[in-house]
Amino acid sequence: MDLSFSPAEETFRAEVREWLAAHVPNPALPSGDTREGFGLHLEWERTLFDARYAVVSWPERHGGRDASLWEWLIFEEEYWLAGAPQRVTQNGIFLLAPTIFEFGTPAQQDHILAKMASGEETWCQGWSEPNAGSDLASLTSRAVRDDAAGGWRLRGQKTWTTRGAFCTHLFGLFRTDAEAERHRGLTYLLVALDQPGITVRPVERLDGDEGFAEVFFDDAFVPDDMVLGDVGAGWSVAMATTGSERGLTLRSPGRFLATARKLVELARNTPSESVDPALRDRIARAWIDAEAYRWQTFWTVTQLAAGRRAGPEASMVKVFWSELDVQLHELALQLLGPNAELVDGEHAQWMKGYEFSLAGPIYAGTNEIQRNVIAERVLGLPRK
Amino acid sequence: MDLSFSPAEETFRAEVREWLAAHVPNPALPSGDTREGFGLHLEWERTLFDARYAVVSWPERHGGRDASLWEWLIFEEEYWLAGAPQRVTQNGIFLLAPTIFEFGTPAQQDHILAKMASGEETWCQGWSEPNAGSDLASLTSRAVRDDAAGGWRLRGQKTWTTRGAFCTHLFGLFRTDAEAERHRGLTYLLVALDQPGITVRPVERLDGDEGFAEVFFDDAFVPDDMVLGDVGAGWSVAMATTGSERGLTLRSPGRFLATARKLVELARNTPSESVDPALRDRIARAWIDAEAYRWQTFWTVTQLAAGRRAGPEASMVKVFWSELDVQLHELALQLLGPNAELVDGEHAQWMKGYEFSLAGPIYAGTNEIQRNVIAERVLGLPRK
Amino acid sequence: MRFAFTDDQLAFRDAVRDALATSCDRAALRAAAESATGRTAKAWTALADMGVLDALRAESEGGLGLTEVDVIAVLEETGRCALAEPVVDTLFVGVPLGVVDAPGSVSVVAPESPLGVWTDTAEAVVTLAADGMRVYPRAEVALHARPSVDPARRLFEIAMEAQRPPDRGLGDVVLAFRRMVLGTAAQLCGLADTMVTMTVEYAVDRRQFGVPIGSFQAVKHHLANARTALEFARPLVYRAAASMAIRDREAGLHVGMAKAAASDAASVAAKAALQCHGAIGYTTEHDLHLFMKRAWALSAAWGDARWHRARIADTLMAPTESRGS
Amino acid sequence: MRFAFTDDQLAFRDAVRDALATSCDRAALRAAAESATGRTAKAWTALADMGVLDALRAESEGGLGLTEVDVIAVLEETGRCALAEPVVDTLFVGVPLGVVDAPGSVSVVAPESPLGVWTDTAEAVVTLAADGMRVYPRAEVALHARPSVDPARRLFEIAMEAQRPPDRGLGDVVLAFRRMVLGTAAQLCGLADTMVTMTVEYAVDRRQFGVPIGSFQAVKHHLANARTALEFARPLVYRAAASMAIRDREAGLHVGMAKAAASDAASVAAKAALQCHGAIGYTTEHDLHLFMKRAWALSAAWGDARWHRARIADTLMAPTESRGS
Repeated sequence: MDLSFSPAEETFRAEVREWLAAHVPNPALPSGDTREGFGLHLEWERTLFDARYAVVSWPERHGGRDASLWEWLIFEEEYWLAGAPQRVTQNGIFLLAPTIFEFGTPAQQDHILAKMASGEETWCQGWSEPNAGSDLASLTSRAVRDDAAGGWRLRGQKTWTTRGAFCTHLFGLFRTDAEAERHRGLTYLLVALDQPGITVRPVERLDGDEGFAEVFFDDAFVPDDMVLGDVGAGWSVAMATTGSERGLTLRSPGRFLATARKLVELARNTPSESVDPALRDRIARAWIDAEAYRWQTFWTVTQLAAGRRAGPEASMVKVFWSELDVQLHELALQLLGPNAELVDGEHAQWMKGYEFSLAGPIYAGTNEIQRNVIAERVLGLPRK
Repeated sequence: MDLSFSPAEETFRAEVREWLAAHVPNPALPSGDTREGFGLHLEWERTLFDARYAVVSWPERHGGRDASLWEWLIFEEEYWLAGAPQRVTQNGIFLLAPTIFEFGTPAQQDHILAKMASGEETWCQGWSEPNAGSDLASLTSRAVRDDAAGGWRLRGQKTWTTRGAFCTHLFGLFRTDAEAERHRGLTYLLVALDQPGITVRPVERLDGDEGFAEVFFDDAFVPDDMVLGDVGAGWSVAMATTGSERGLTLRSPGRFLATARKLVELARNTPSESVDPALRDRIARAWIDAEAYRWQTFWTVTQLAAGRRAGPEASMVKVFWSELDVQLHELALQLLGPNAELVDGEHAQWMKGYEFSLAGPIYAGTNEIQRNVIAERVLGLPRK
Repeated sequence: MRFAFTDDQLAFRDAVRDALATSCDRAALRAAAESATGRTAKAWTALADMGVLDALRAESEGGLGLTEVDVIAVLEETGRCALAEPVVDTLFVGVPLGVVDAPGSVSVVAPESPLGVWTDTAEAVVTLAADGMRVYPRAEVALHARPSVDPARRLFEIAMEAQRPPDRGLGDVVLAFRRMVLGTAAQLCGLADTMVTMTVEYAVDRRQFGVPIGSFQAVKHHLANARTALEFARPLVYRAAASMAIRDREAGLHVGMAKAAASDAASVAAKAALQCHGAIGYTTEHDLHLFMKRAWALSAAWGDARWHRARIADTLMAPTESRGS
Repeated sequence: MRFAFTDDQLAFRDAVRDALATSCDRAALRAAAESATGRTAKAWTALADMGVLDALRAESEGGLGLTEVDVIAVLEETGRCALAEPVVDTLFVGVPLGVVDAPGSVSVVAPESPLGVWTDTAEAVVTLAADGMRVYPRAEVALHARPSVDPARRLFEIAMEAQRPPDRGLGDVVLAFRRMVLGTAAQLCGLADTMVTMTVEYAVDRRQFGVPIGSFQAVKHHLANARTALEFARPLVYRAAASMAIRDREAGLHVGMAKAAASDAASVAAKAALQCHGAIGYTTEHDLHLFMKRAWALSAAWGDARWHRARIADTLMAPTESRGS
């Protein structure tokens, strides 16, 4: 057991820290889930890309630095500790890209990845439909063959597409075999949103940002070279993505370590007479949990580095970080007491963060579904 | 709204308090769930009965004093506050008697109730079977018709019969129609345990007391006049009992008010430096919950006094008191810290009480089942 | 002992419920959030016309001469529909203390917080401090608007000219504080009830995996827990109201217990409601957020659950005779 | 960074697991509870023969010269089978500090508590106090037996003749205390693992309403929560062991985090296990209680979760630089 990072890794950490200190926007950017803020965040993404910090773990030819998982974790720790902006490109980078690396043709990789990393093209996720949420396999959006045009015509609707109102592309599952049911007959398609036959309607989140969108398809076109993986194999192709969505890539420990530190700072700067002693216990517990997530991740990454594949344990990770995130923000609001409801001023980040955190137990498979997965696939309890 | 008790009720409270102060055994009796302790508790029950405090809410002719539900609640508050002994007769008095009052013949009422109240006959509950726990309707113990003898012959096994090793009688459900399934073909029988064809095997509880028993039936006999309600109507007859088991009669607020007060006393007598501040919050919360149970009961009793019938809300009551009881004892153990594990000395009551409390969320319908009932019958969510 | 409302009290509650059903429906709430005042004027007028705001004013002074317990169910109704009005401030403090006449409103400012609610449209500001109560005509205080997560709640930081002696004694401060806590607790019960009810409706209608999501045990248990928390919070609120009405010597303790339990019940209900609704509940297009955000604000206002429990713990563990029942 | 056990460490763990599987099975545990000493002599001999007790003794002195991290998985195994032996006291304190030679045992007494465990069969008693460590030959202390809820744990109040100067300094007190906390945390992880595993087996076999009870979502979620708590407690325990091995300056903080998380995980597992077993788990005829009662005792021993969190909170909120990671 060696819990120290190598000199090279420590050097990398120092470089990242120094670069972030020099470049992180101050004052912080407005929310990236508004049209204006999204634009400013794309500029930041471009800055990251030019410094080759946008996708450190990717191959150099796609804009990365072939960084190890360890270096990626170090980057994430430093990134969030520095208070750097949210990543508006994350759903492409963390959810789509792993699938493209695994299933994409060389041509697809060349055309898509670098533009994704630079923010030139931005990707939103097209999984859920009005009647297919937790029950994703019941989706009904169809892709009809158009041999003449050499591709597929889309009909139907996707919903809860994060930042769908601002993105240039959508990745998602569509039913290419109308006869097939549930998990069969689905295909993973990559869809340009800037074309006729597509209508995007922004949907306002709890916090008032237009962070969601509904996307309507009316004969929108997807050429054959934008099919990811085999036609009809969409479900198994997509599972790779949902796996990484649940696992550490989407929400690395660095985020929560940074939030936990901010929470402790808030408590230390709150007049001690108004820090209820009962809160100290809860804050210590949340801080311990953030550390636990960090070390559980180090344990997992050591396994992955040794060649093992991530398993259903990812469901435990998703339940843990999503409920920890809610807890961290709830405690901050309790420290703020009657002022917690204010959405301006220095502490407004906490209510905004709380509203954001409340989505965690819902998306990427509700925590109720995740607990079923833990019980059935980790513990071996019977499905029925 | 009038939250004061009447002068007559206050007088009754004063009488009860005075009588208990003069008669409650000191030092406390050993556990009534051991053979020796059971005998000592029967003496106490006799003392209660002679003073007509054994069953205050019953008619005078059966040994009660026709006390109102209010007076019964007052009696319970004073009883537990005085640290009086557990009621080893409670399963008869609180679970069987209500059913006998509702379904019993005058003859059955005359023969059974007074002896039950005096402790001359002690009753244990015969619901569960090895393969019929939460799923009570799947019970298989059979009663076969014996016309010659004018009654029924029992075959099968009951389990988890509280104090079954010490009681003289058992009440329970038996399958009188072998063809019928689930809730049908069951009959509510009253069984004398001191007869051939019955074997009782004590089972040791967590705390080491022989508080449970398995009862084996091998052609034991039940005469027709010991059938409660109609043959084949056992399920609906029994539901009246399980209703009261879940509701307030089995665990009145007085118990938890007394435990909450003891918990607060323990905290006040613990050197403040070893009362973790975080514990004060939890203790206050548990104390508030005990008060909440008291006032929720007063609300319900006012409704009952106005002639309304208890409904599925009883399931909320059972979940609430059973989890409050665990909480109260857990907090006491946390106050005791490393000494909590001691089962002798002045604080041993807390570990004993904790072990006892852990049965609460399990018996009388597990709290998982109760929550289903709340969701389906109180809130109207679909069963399937 | 009779722990139930009288027919009159129930009739009063039902009348107000009916009036608010039309004057403070969800469209009115959304309009209030968009409006300049954040208030639901029609509902306020309705309450004034029904005499609700004068309920605690002495009959000799043209009021109804009622007590806290007579209106506690009415205040629960104002929570059920998330009424966006300073009804607790005005009904419980402003009018009975003769600070304003209905339909005028007041804004009562807690000792712990510099914030008042709907202060800009109030006739007077009432501040509660350790040395007494002060009453300022609206025109004499400077207001600095602060946005709340609840778009209907209009918050203001209040600045007034140099300290002047209090207008009323500590007795009125204690009375006003306890009434604000009690009224807020009642509104939290109403909010919790609405959130549970609308979530049950959704869970019955919404189907996934071929069945209503309300048939899943996890959804059932979320909602059963919320309903149970409410079941045991409500009696504490009604009891505290009765204690206030008879000036029970432990009314302060009872009010604190009520607020602690009601704040927790509303928080449990909000969490269960959002989790069971899923993404749809996470949008402002769905009505849940109107009630959830109010619940967030009110469970923190006038002392959150932990704040009240800390004081209750002090009382319980004080080296005097324990308050066992 | 390599956060995993070496092949040697895993081989050592597996060897001990195999040895305990036979020498400390459930029959042996029940026998220990009935016996005069409360100990599982065969298992103790096996551990001594394998050199486990000498693991931390310097090689120069005939030990294995290992560190905390080399044996942490071994100690987890002693929890998994609820080994009824003073293995943490002896392996972590008695032998490495040269107080006893295996198979002799010691009983280490915490500052907070007057109680030692299996003290009557120990060769020596080690007390930890604010002014230093004292070592008493068993014969020089008077023992007063106190029964534990865990029938195998033999507790004793210890009285010794008038205070005498400490035998060792505070450095050894701190080292011994942290090792006792760490070893106890490891055992709690093993206990939690066993309780989850045996409950899963029961939930697969036990049928009600025509299906295995493990197919009910409520049962699934109880067990998923317990398994998840363990998943995130274990790395903190291993990490704390590694910090102790390299004498990390924050090892004390890491050990406290480990014990807090492990105590909670074991408590969650015990609750879930009993609730999912139902009445059968409530009897001493079923094996669950052997592990559950040990979990109760050990989560309270050497500082319960809240005790450690209070000290961690002091560290975090001290007006020095925060320990953010």
